[in-house]
Amino acid sequence: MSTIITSAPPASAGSKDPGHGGGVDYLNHETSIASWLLTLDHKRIGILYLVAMSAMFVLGGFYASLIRAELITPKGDLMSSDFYNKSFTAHGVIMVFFVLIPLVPASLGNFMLPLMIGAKDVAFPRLNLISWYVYMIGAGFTLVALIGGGVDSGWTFYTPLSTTYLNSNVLLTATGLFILGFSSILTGLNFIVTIHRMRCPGMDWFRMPLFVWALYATSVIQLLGTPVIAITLALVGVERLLGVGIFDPRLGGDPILYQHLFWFYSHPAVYIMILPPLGVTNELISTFSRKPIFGYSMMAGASLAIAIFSFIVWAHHMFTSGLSPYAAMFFSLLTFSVAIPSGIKVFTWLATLFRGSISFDSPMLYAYGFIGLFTIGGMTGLFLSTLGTDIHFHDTYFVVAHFHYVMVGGAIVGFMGGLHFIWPKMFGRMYPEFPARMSAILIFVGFNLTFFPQFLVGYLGMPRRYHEYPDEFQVLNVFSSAGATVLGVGYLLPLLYLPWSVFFGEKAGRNPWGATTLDWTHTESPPTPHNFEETPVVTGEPYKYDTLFNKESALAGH
Amino acid sequence: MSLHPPAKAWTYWANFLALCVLTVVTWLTARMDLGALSTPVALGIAVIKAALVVLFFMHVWESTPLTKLVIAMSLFMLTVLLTFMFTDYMTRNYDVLPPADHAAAAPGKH
Amino acid sequence: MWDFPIWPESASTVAPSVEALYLFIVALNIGITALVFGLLVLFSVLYYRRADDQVPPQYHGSMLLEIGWTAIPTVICLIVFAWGVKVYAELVVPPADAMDVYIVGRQWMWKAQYPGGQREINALHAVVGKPVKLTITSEDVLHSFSIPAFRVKSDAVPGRYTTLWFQPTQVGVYHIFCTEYCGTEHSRMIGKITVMEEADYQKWLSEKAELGDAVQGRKLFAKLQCVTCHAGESQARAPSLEEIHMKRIPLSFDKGSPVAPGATVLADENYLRESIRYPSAKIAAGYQYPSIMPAYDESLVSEDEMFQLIAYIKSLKKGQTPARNEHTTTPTALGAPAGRP
Amino acid sequence: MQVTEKKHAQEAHDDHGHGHELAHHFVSVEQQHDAGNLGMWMFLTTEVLFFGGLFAAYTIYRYKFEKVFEQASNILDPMLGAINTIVLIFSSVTMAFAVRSAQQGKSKAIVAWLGATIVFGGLFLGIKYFEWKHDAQLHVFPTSDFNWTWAREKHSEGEHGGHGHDSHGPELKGYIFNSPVVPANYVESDARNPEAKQAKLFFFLYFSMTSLHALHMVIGFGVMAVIMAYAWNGYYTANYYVPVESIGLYWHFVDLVWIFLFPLLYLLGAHLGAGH
Repeated sequence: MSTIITSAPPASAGSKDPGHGGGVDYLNHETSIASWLLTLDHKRIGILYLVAMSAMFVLGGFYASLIRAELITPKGDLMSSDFYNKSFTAHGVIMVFFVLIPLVPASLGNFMLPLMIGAKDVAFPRLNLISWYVYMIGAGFTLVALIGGGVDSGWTFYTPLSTTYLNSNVLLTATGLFILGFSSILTGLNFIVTIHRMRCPGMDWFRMPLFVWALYATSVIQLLGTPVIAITLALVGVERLLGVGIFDPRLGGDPILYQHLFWFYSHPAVYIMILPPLGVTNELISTFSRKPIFGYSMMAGASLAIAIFSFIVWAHHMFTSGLSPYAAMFFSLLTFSVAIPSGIKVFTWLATLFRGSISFDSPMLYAYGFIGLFTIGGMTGLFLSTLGTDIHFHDTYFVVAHFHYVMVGGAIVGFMGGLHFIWPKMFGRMYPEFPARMSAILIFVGFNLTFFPQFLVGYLGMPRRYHEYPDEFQVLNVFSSAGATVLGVGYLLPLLYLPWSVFFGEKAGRNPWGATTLDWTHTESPPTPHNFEETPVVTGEPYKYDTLFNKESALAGH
Repeated sequence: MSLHPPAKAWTYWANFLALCVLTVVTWLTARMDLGALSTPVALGIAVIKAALVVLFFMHVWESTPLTKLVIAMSLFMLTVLLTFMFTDYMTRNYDVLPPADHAAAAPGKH
Repeated sequence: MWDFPIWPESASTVAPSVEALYLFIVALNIGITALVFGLLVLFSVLYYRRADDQVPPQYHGSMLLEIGWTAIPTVICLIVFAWGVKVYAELVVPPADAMDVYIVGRQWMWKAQYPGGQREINALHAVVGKPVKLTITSEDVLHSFSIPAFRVKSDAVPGRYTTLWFQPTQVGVYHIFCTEYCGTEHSRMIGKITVMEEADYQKWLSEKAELGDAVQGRKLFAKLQCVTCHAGESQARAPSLEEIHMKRIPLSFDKGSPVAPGATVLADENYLRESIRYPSAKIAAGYQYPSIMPAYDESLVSEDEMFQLIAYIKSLKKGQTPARNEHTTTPTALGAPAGRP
Repeated sequence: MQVTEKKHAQEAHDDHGHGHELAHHFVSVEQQHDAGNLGMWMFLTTEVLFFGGLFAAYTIYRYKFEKVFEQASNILDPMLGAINTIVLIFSSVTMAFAVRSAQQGKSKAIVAWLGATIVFGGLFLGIKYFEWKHDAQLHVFPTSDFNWTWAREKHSEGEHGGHGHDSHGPELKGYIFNSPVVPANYVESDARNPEAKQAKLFFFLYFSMTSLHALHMVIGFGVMAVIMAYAWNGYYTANYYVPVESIGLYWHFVDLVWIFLFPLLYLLGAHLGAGH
C-alpha cells in the first residue's frame, strides 16, 4: 500500500535483516503468565487462540486417526461400534466447532486485522479477551462430555436420536457448544465494529486489504447465523430435560424442523471456515507474485456475495429428508448461486499470477495447495447441489470427501499458508524454509491420497459413519488410511519446527516478503505494544508493488 | 459540547400515547372475529408499534444510514429464516404424483 | 485383493439417467480442474521470479474478463440445474402401475411388508422390469433407505411417509444400506435386495404366502370398531371410506377453521395416516370440529398395522364396507389360508 | 486532505481525552461513541436472530396446528397481556428519558429515570408472575404435569361463571399457592389426545418465549443497577454515555420483542373467548 507517513522511516521491503535494534515489542514488554492471561492486546489474544486451537486440532486429529485405523478392515475389529460412533462424533465436534470455525478469524484475524487497517487495537479489547475465555469454558464443557463418557449423536445432533434415544452426554455437549457460540458472536461483533470504526485516516473501504474484506464477510455470518444454532441447541437441551416434543414426532413435533434450523446456521458455518482462508490466499498470491489482485472490487464483492448467498441455500443438506420436492428444486437452484462467486475467486487468482513475478516461498506453496484443493472441493460440490445426483451421493463418503476438500484442504491449508506468512511478523523470527516446504508438499500429497479414494468409495455407495462395511470397499479404504498417515506427518512437522523457530529461528526484518500492506510496511517485527508509533495516513490503493520497490529500491543490495 | 442534541421531551410522550392507543386497538380488533384477516391485522399493528419504538425511542429516525442498514440486514435474515423454511411446509402436501390408476396397485393383483 | 470395483452396478431404469448426468459433471470437473491446474503450472514455469527486485507490470482488472468468468459459469450452472431437475423428476414420480411395498425402519433393521401380507427383515425381492413403489416410515429415529445400484435413496422419517420407486433392469443381489446415522448399530442396518425373474418371484411369493395386508387391515378395521361409524351406507357420523384413496376431499370450514373456504386435500397415504393418528387435523366437509373419532396413537395402531389399515382402505370398493355386526371375521371365511407361519 | 483529518483527530484527543472518557486505542470521543453504539446495534441483530429461532418454530407449528393454537391461546388473558404491554411501553418511555438525561449530562436524573424503569419493569414481571401462577394451576405448564383436557374444562367453567373474559374462575381462587390435583380420568383422556400434544407445544413456546423475554429483563435490571451506581458517582458525561445509551437500546429491544409476543401469544384466540 502506498502510504505517506510523516515521521517514521520508510519500510525496507524484502530485507531479512533485523529491522530494529531490539526495542520493546508486544512479546517482551511484559512476560509474566498473568500478563498473557489478562492481556487486552489483540496480538496476544490471537496467540492465545492459536495455542488453544492447536491443542484442539491435535485432539481432533487423534480421533481421526482412530477412525482411519478402524476402517482399514471391513469388520469392526479394532473397537466397539459404540466407541467408533463416539470417536467420529468427537472428531466432528472438535474439528468443526473448536478448530475450523474460529481457526483463521480468531487467530490470524485477531492478530492481523488492526495491523492491516492501521488501528491500535480492536474496538472492544476487553470483549476480545472475554471471547477467548468463553471459548475455553465452552471447550471445557465439551471436552468433559466428549472424553469423560462420550457422545454418539454425530456432530449434527439430529433429532429425535439426540433428544430421545441416546443415553450419552448430549446435554453437556450442547451446553458447551451453546457457550462457544457466544465466543464466535463476540469475535464477529468486534471485527465488524473494528472495520467500520477503527480504520486509520485515508483507509477507505476500497483501500482495505482483501483479507479484511473476507473477515468482514465472515463476521456478518457469525453474527447472523450463530444465534440460531444457539437457540436450536437450547431447544434440544430443553427437549431432553422436560420431555417436550418440539422435535419429536411422537409428541407432535417435527424432526425436519430441527434440520432446517440446524442447517440455517451450519451451512453458512462452512463459509465461516472457508472465507477467511480465501482472504488469506489473496494476500499470499498478491505478495508472492508482486501483483495487485486482478479485479479487486469484484473480489471484495464476491466475499460479501458468498456471505449473503450462504444463508439461502441450507436445505441442500436435506434433499432426501422428506423435504417437499418443490422446496428441493428451489434450494437446488439457489445453491448454484454460491458457485459463481467461488469460481470468480479462483479465476481472479489465476489472472493475478499471469505475468507476475512468482516466488515459491512456503506460504506460496500452501497457497497453490489451497487453490488446487479448493478447486477440487468446490467443483465436486456441483454433484451435491444437482438434485439428480445428490440423491445418490447424499450421506455417502462422497460427501465426506467433498467437505474435507473444502474444510480441510481449503481451510486448514489456507490457514497454514497464512500462518507461515505471518510468522515472522508474529514472533520476529523466520521458520526453517526446508521443512516448511516439505510439510506443504506432504500435506498436499497426503491429503489427496486420503480423500480422493473417498470420492470413489462414495460413488460406490459406501455410507458415512459406518463402523463396518462390505468387503468390496476395503481397497479404497486402505488407500485412504495410508494417505492419512502421510497427511499426519505433514501436520506434525510444523508442530515441531514452528515452536522451535520462536526461540532459535533466524531474526526477520519488518517486511521479509516485500508485502505492501500496513502491517508489513509500518510495524516492527514483532510489532510494538500499540502497533503504530504514529497513526498512519493512507493515500492510495493496496498492493502497489511498483511504488514500494521503485521508491525504496531496498532490494538493490540483496 | 454534547455528542448528540437530546430529543424534545414531548416526542416521547406523544409516542407513548400513540403506542397505548394502538395497544387498545389491537386488543379490540382481536376480540372481533375477523376470520382470515385477524392475524394480518394484529401483526400489522404490531409492526407499526415496533416501527414507532425503533424510530423514536431508539432514535433511528435521526441515526446514520449504517444503523439503518444493520436493522435492514437483521430483518432481511429473519425474513429469510421464516419464509424460506416455509417453502418446504407450504408445498409438502402438494400432489406431486400424477393422478394415476391406482387400482393396479390394489393387493392381490400380482 | 486388487480386484475391486470403482463403478457401482447400474441396475434400474433411472440409474443410466443419473449416470449420464454424473458423467457430464465429471467431464465439467475434469475440464475446469485441468484448466486451473494447467494454468497454475504454466504460469509458474513462465513467470517465476528471476531477480529479487523484479517488479512485474501492474494490471488492475479487465471488465470483459470479469464479466466472462461470471457469465459463463452461470450458464453452465443453469444447464446442470435443469438437467438435475429432470433426473430428479424421474426419481420422485413413480409410474401408476408400481407395486406397493411398505418399509418400516427401526433400530436397527428394515421391515418390509408386501401387499400379499408377506414380510421380510433386512431383505427385499423384486421382479426384473416391474416397478416397485416403497412407502417408508420409521418407528423411532431417522433412517435412510438406500440402494446404490438403483441410485435411489429416501429418509425414513418417524411420523410421516416418504416414498421412492425403482424398476430393476437386471437380475442380481444388491446392497440396501441405512445412510442416515441412527445410533450404535447403524452400520449393521444393512440388507439385500434380490431381483428375480417373474416366475422365480411368484414361486418365492407363494412359499412366503401369508395373509394379505388388506385382509389383515380388514380384521383391524373390525377389531378397532372403525366400522361402527365409517359404515359406508350411513354417513351420519363419519364419511364413507369407499374408493377414497387419491381422491380430492373437500374440507370442513367452520368458525375459526384453519383451512380456507373451499380447501381440499388429496387423500394420499400421508392424509389417511394423519386422519387415523389425529382425526381432528383435517376434517372432511360436513362433519363437525373437533372430530368425534378417538385418536389412534402408536400404542393402539403400530406402524406395521397402520400400513395394513391403509392397504385395506385403498382396496375398499363401492359397497364393500362390511356390515356393522361383522366383528369377528375369520381368515378362512375370506378365502385366505388359515394361520400365519 | 489526509493531514486535515489527522489534525481533527488530534484536536478531539486534546479536547476530551482525559480520565476514563477515552480509552487509549480510540482517537476521539466521537469514534469511541460510534463504536460503542454500532457494537450495541450489532448485538441486537444477534438477539433478533436468537429470538428468531423461536419465532420460526412458532410460525411452523402455528401453521400446522392452527386450530389448537387458537384454543390454547384462549386460555391466556389478553387483558393482562394488554396491561403488561402498556406497563412495558411506559418503562421504555422512562428509559428514553434516562438516555436523554445522559445526553444532557445530568447524572442524578439518569439514576431517577433508570429507577423508574426498574420499577415498571418489575411491575411487568410481577403481573407475569401471577399469570404463570395461574397457568400452573390450570396445569398448562409443559412438563409431565400438563393436562389439556382439565385446563380447557376449568377455563370454560371460569368463563361461564359470570366473569366475562376474566379467566380467573371462582373455584380456582382457593388454589393460589397449591395447584389442584388432576383426577385420574383426566390424565387418561389426555394421554392419547393428539390435540393435547399440540397444545403442549403451544405452551412450551409460550413459556420459553416469555421466560426468555423475562430473563432478558432480569439481565437488564442487573446492568441498570450497575449503571445507576456509576451514574450516582458522576461517571457519565455528555461526552461519555455509551453504557446508558446501550442499555437504553437493549431495553427498547426487550419492549419490541414483547410487542410481537403479545399478539402472537395472547390475541390468537381472543375472539373465541369473546364469543362465549
